[in-house]
Amino acid sequence: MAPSPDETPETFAPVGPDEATAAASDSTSAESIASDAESEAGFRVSLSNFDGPFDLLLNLISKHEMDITEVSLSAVTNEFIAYLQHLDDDEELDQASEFLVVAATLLDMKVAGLLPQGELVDAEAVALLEARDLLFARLLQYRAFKEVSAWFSRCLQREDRRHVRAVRLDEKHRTQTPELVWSLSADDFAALALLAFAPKEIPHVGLDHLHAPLVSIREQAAIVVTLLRGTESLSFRELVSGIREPGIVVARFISVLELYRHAALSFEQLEPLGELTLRWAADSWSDETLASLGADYDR
Amino acid sequence: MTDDLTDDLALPTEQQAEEPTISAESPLAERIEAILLIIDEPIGLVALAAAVGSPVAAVRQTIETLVDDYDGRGTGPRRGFELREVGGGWRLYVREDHDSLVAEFVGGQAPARLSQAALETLAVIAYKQPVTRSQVASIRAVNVDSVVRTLLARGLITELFADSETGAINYGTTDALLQHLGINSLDELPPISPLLDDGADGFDEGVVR
Amino acid sequence: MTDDLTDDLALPTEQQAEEPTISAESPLAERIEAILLIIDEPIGLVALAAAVGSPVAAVRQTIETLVDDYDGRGTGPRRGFELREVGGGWRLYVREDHDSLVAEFVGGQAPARLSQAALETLAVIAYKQPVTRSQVASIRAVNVDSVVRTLLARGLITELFADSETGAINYGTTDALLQHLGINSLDELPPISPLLDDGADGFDEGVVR
Repeated sequence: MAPSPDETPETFAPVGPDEATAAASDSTSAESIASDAESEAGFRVSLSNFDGPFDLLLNLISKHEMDITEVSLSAVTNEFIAYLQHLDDDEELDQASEFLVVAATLLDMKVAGLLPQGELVDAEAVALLEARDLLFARLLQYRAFKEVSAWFSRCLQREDRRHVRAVRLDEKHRTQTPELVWSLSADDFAALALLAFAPKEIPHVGLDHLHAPLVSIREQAAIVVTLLRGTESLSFRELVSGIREPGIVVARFISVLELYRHAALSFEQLEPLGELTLRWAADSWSDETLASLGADYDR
Repeated sequence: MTDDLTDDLALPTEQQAEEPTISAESPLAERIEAILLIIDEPIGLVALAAAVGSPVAAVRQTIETLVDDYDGRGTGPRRGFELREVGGGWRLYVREDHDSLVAEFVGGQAPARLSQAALETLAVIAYKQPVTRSQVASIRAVNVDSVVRTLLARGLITELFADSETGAINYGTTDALLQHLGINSLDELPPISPLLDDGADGFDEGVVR
Repeated sequence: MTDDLTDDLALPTEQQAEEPTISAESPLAERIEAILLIIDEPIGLVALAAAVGSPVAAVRQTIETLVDDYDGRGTGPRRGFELREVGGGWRLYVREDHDSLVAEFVGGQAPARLSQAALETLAVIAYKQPVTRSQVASIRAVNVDSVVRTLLARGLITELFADSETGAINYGTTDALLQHLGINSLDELPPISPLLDDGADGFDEGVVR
């Protein structure tokens, strides 16, 4: 799993361990890091110190003394993204998805904040509002639990010091206690021992060894070309009928987009989410074009 | 029980007269003390009443008398122990003033503190129970499997039931947690309800303009 | 502590003749009661004096006062428990008058089932014996004191010997456990050996992948 240095360019950029992406993101978040260094030189924390993305976000927000409900999230987005660069070992990558979800939402908000606001309410804006509300709500909820956990800690510590009477029964009364209900066989007992000796960190089965089979966009494009040339028009639904693997459907869709880029086909969609109708439109088509098609997606 | 007969008769009459002689001298107090001395978990009023064979109301009043008595508000001196209601029942504790003395005597290492992650997870489960592991994980936005295992091993939470559809296990807190917190019921948790009811939806009006 | 002042003065006056200075910090009687409340075995005067940090003579006298006190010969009511000297040490016992009450209470409890925590601790002791409490605690990553007490009381484990260096008590399982499991000797316990050699480390390879 550990990427060798020459493989790194394909690593997912925001969490990539390689210098290239680190340098790239550095430039975008340079100001925030620089201002960190000036204003609070001590604030250098490894990401593993944060217990999840909300913890990190909350920390960044409170560092700027902003109210969650009022917060200008674009101000903390850069820092949040910058911290994601510390997500650089396999184990952390496993837990990175929630960080990425939050980062994506933050980026959306930042972009929306930068763009001029029109009166127009489109679906995207509504979705963005919803995403923001959801993030606020979850963050507030998280903060509430985090705050109340301090009460738990105080009570537990206080009570830890207390001593309760817990003394064995006198011999004469012990014999009167009801017979013990025992239902374990020796094998059950051994299974229990296994559990008892197990490390308290639950071993979990990694999914690293599961790789989706690779799908070639070029191959799929060849199929699309063949199908379309043989007929006048075809809906996308027909184009993928009978295909069960999502990966192939996606690849076939991407190949349609690529062919459109090359003006090899045209498409028509009368209403949002409506039927997508494809037509072969190439004046001159050479199969050699296929060879370079989808090169952007090559690994 | 036959030799207690006189006590059994003597007691109710005293109570009928409302208070005056309910004094800790009452044999009911002695019987309650006998039970309190041998229990190894808190005993509720009803169970205690059944054990000593007296009405719950009388037991409640006698318990109150004993609490005062041990605290030095009765006829005798203050005691080195006290009677506390914790985790749904009554139990004898070393008086707080003497905890350090006792700690020194029994030695032993302080129990390991819960991590911040465990505390937060515990809080979520306490307020949201019954709750599944994945629900907790989504509130905390991190995987909570190993933390839940720690809390289970410590007996602070327990598996309540499996969801009939998904089979996901629902967790809740235990009476042992109440004891460890030194409270008598979940009602004594600090209120944070406004934030919990519905997560996302309720916030629209309140938070976003 | 200020409101203890009267107690402080009240109790030691009897002792003042012999030991004028003992009652300086907190009432000796309270400190003794605190220790008495938590001990399992009778405690000798010398050990008790060391525990509460007072001269043996003063402790002896205070013990006598407490005996009288609990028996109703002091200022307060008679107690449901008494302080008795047994085998050279002092310990709180349920007053004999209430033995039948206690017997009924104990016998009337629901048939006991061991908790998961108790079963796991028992399993650790069974496979690791002889083993000390702190060793068990470190394997279980929790404090096991009360669970060990339960297992002892249930006769499932027993104290084998004290470590010659540390004095820590080593525990092992009893024949009663073998009977419950339906086996004749510990050799018949199903082997789980790979785990025992190196604890956590060996586990990863064995179980994961």
